[in-house]
Amino acid sequence: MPLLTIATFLPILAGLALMALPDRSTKKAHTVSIAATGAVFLITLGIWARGIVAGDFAQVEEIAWIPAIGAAYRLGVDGLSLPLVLLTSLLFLLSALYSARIGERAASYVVLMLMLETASLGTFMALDGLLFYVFFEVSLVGMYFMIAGWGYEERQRAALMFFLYTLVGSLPLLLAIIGLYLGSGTFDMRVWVEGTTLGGLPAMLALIAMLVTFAVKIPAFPVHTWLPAAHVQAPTAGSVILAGVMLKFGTYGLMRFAYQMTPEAFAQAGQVILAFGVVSALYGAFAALAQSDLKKMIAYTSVNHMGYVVMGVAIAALATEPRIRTIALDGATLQMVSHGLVTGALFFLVGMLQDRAHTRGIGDFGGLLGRVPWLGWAFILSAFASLGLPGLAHFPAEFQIFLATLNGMPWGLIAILAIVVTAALYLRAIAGVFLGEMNDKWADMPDLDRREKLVVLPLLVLTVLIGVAPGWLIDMIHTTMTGLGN
Amino acid sequence: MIPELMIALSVGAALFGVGLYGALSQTNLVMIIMGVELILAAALLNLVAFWRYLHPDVTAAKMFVLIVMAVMAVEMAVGFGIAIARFRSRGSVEMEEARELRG
Amino acid sequence: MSIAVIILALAIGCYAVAVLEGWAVHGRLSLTRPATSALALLGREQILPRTSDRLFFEAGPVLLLVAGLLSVAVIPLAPGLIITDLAIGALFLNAALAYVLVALIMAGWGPNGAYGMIGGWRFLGQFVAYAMLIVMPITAVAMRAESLSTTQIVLSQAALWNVAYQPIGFVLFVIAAMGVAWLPPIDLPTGGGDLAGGVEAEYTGARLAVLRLARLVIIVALASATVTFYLGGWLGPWLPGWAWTALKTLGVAAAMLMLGPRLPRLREAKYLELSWKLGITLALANIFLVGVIALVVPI
Amino acid sequence: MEMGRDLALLAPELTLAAAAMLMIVAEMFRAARLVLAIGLAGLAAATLLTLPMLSVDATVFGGTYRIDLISGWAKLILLPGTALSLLLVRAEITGRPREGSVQSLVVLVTLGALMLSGAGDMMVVVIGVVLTGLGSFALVAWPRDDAATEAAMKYLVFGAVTGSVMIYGLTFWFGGTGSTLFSELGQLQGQTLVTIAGLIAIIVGLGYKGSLVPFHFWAPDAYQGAPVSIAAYLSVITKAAAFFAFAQVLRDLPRDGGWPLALAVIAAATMTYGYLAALVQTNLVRLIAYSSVAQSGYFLMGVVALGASGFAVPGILVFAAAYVAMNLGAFAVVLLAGRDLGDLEGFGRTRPWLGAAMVVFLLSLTGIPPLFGFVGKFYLLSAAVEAGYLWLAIIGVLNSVLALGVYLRLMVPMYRTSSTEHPSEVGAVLTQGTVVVTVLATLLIGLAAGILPGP
Amino acid sequence: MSELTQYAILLGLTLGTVGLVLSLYALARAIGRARAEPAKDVPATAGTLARDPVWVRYHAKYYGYALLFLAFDMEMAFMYPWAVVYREEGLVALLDMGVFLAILFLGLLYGWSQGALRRQ
Repeated sequence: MPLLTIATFLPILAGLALMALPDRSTKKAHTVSIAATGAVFLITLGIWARGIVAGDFAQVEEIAWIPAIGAAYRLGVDGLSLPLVLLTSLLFLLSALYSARIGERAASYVVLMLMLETASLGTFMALDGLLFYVFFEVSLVGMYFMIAGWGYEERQRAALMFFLYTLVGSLPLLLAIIGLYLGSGTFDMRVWVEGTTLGGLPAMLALIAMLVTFAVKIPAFPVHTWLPAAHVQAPTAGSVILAGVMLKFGTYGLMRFAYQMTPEAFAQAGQVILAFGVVSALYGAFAALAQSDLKKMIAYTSVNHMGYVVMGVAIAALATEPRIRTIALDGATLQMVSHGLVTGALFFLVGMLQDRAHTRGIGDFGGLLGRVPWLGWAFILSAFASLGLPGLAHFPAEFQIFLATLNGMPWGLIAILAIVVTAALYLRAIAGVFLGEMNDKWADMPDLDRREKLVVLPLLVLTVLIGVAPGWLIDMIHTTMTGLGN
Repeated sequence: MIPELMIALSVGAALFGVGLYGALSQTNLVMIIMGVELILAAALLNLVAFWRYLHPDVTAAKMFVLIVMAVMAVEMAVGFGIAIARFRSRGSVEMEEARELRG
Repeated sequence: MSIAVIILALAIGCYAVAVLEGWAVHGRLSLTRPATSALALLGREQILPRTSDRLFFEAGPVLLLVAGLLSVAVIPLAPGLIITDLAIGALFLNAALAYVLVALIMAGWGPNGAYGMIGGWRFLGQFVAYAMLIVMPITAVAMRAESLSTTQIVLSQAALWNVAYQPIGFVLFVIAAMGVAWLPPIDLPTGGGDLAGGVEAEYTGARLAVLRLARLVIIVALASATVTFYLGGWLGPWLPGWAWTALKTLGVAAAMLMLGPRLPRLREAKYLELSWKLGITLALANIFLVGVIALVVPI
Repeated sequence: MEMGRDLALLAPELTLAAAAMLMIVAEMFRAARLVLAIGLAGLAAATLLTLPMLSVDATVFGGTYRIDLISGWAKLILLPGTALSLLLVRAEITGRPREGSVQSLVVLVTLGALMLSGAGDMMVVVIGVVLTGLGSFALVAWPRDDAATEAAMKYLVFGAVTGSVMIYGLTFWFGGTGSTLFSELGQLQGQTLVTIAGLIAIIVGLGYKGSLVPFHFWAPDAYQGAPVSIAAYLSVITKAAAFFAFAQVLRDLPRDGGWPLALAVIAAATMTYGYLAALVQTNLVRLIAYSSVAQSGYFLMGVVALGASGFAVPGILVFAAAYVAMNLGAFAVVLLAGRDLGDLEGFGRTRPWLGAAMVVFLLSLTGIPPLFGFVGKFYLLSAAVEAGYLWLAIIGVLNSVLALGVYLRLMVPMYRTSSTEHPSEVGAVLTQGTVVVTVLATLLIGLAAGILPGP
Repeated sequence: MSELTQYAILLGLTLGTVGLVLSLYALARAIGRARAEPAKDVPATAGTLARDPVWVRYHAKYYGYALLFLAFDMEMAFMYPWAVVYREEGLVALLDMGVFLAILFLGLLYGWSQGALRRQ
């Protein structure tokens, strides 16, 4: 059974079916949404169960699309994409659950969400350059309408900024794809990832184009400025998807495209990329420290965490020892998954807080822990995970990255400073919101209800699980990264 | 180069220049069309000269001449048709007065 | 040599036509009248109207005369007796006649007089009416002759004159020819009754003489063209070729001149309507018929 | 027999010509519905007749007219495009005087467009330019009011001047090669001045048709003054035909004349200027007019790459198909919404389906995958890159951002809440039908791009 | 006689005509000149001089015909070459031109039906 195809297109088909329904009530829309995302989640579990193979893509599905130019519909997974696929389907399921309270134009909202899920899964599973680009851009459009339609106060501006930034960012990728295509005569990414398609100047030009695209998407300093605006204005589920899934497009692209397709050029530019990674990590941390808006603060920590991923990939390109390269890549990939889980949880929690209080300012709260213990403890656990506490999801990932950095490019270790800063800012946030004196305004704030617990708990469980016993995930990642590192 | 050809081409170029200047500098639709006709006359002269002095056995040239003549006539017919429509609507065919459409 | 002969013949022809016209108009056959009135015109005072367009005023009559002469230049009087036997004679005739319009408009515009102006513009309308009926019948004639040379056209009628071969074309051509020469009943530009002479109104003295001479030349040219295209040119028994041409031409001219005054004058609008709605339909039918006949009967 | 073969190859054109004649006959009896029916039937028949001929590569009438990939696909693109335009015309001007004449003229102009796209000879190009031009002038002037006659007048003056300049320049190519056939243009090798003279002529003449900067001034005026449906028609059919003609003419020309560079500069200027000008428009029709000027710049990227990239010709064809679908669709929506930018206020909320369709058209015009417009732009960008014009491709890509700015000016107000009424108008069914067809084409052909010609 | 000579003759004829006219004028002048009188040169408009030039707009009521004529006259240019080779080409020529003329005639009928052949 073509599980990959089914997983990819089930959401959009469900969306179309919903549009075709004569009765598009809110309730029905959310039922469709939850059913579809749930089914997709189960299917991705099935894909996981089928397993992957070392050194190649598994479960490849291929159909002719534009034979004249060698473009085809090709899907497949490996140790890099499968964890991200699982993360995506999980986060979309949880978002669907969380969004079930949205009443405003629910049908359109659901359709957009489902379209986004298709685009996201397609982006991770595409093995055809053109197809990848198609999914990549569709996700952009979907997110634009999501922010513009259901966001907060300044949503129009934020949406436009997001769209312009990422479109400008993504167009160079198109040129790079054209270059790769003209160099190889096919759009098959399996050919491209062998890394021999382009060489010399064309490879460097293609790399620069790809780096521009993915740096915007990741986002890395200094092209991150769209991110805080988009996150703050996006609806909660949109933030979760944006941070949890769509930022991974950038890091996934960095590894899949930049690192794999133009390896030599990447190695040449490795120091620069590493520097960008380090700066991003530090900058994100310091910028987050300066925020008083919870959502913005979390958005900036994303810059910080993604900076680690960039560092990991850069170290892998610079290191000479295969062992170290593998460690770096393992760490970078794991970091993506961890970030998706942890930041997803944080955004959900902030969203829930905002639903109750209609404000996001740290200073507006205080002493909430006693009033809403579920929400508080969940937030504290996620925050600790986010700052890299051992035993929680980010620790194994960041540990591997720093280990590789120490062995490869020791100067990069200054990024560890960022962990300290992150710790400080989270402690400050926790203290400001949940500890200290209670603000009477929130005296009757309700704690998490059953649906909200259902949304948050899986993420917390996974966070702990990965922190304590990451083996099951690292093994999967490692299967592929061993090949990449050599 | 054949001197006669050069003379013919020079006259053609002069006609073209006059026609183009007329078409670009006049503001009356009818005068502009006259400029256009001069340009086409230059084209005719060129064609005939090339045919006569360089390619005397190419019959396509004669056909081309006929077609250019037809173009002249038909263009003029449609041009005046539009001029009449304009005149009926506005009472003038001055390009300078055509300033309604702008964005 | 042939030039001189033909110019002479033309001069005689013009005089004869003048006599005929006098007869047709005044009902009296006088052989000296044209000569005397020409002399009188030359002797009369010449008035130059107040005009800023002297060039048009002066050029009108001359151009008219040139147009007439150039059209005569391609008409054969007898085998070999022709000024220029152009390969595209029939087309050239057509082109030369087009200048009649230009000349009359110039003559009407030049003097800055209302009657002349209206006469000129009216002739433009008349031109629009007759022009196609000159061109289309000639095409049919050329189809039979497989040539545009007037000599060839005459030779092609050896077996049967075109007047019998394509009678529709003949009738159309004659009517159109009367339009070209603004003969009654289609004499709009000078329209006796209502325009005080029309384009002729401001011309006096020698200029009027030239204008009238030019018109005579045009009448002769059209009559001889009719003869060439439809009445077998110089072909005919017993008499020498030139005599046949001359006789036939005079005959046609006489017929045209006599016919006109007996018909009610045609308004330009009516003429236009008739020639486009009826005339062109017939002319196209004529071309088609000639086409079919030429394929079926190889004469 | 030679003649029989030629006529058989010309079957689509002849069918269309016959249909046009019949339409005129029907118009004489003022039977507007019959005119439309004949037109649609003729277009359908001609399209069907084209299908078996797509793989033919031949010339007829002594090489003057080409039956090849370009002209074959041109028919497949232009004929259905014309059919949709006829529906729009019908929807907009039902019952007004001389409706049938407009319909017949539309078909005749398309005939001219087909001649342009199959031209193998200077004379055919001249006839094509004149046939499309004159018909278009009359179409623009049809309403006979001040705006329309002004538009027609400007359109005519530009057309007449550029057309005659083109003819004058082409005579030099005849002088240089001794033939009016484009297939002989290879003989121009070395005759730089002659080559340049003809090239300028072609760029002026066809550039006007394709509304390239700096020959674009007529386009916004003409589109604004004409009925919306006519503007829609002109903006797609004659423009696409101009670029097909470019392809036919320039593909035999030696590439060493420096013309690719000149055209590349024009292309860059055209797309940038078009979008910049569109950014400040308030009249919807003018805005789309300027945006379609910009789209011409993309077309030209394919022309620049002619002879240097296998993507050039397919690129022009595919983009033309996409452009016809999306621009016609956008104009159809304008026909329903209104001519002013303010008329779009809240349109997407009161008419959700049409709003969604408009969004699809605009995103496709921007070049967002997987829509049809993206496929076309992808081909064209590939062509430019392969031909060594990376800088042009980069400018093209950067202009997509400007494009987005332009099209967001339409999209954003559509989803604002407003009190603007959007009454359904007369003939709305036909217009909506057109929207449905074009939106399906824009969505689906992008996905099923395998049926399109490749390099 | 070469073509060039033929046209030279025609040019000569033209010049000769002009010469003839000029000599006629000279003759008239020789016969006698009239004394100039004031206001004799007024154009024949009921004896008064129009205040403005009479070159005003003249309503060409036949312009519908004129536009049709422009097209028709030009199409005839295509017919002359055809007419000359008509008998050589035979039936094909008849068909060719039959279609051509049919379309031309259709144009006339169309113009007619749309009121172009009406006094405007």
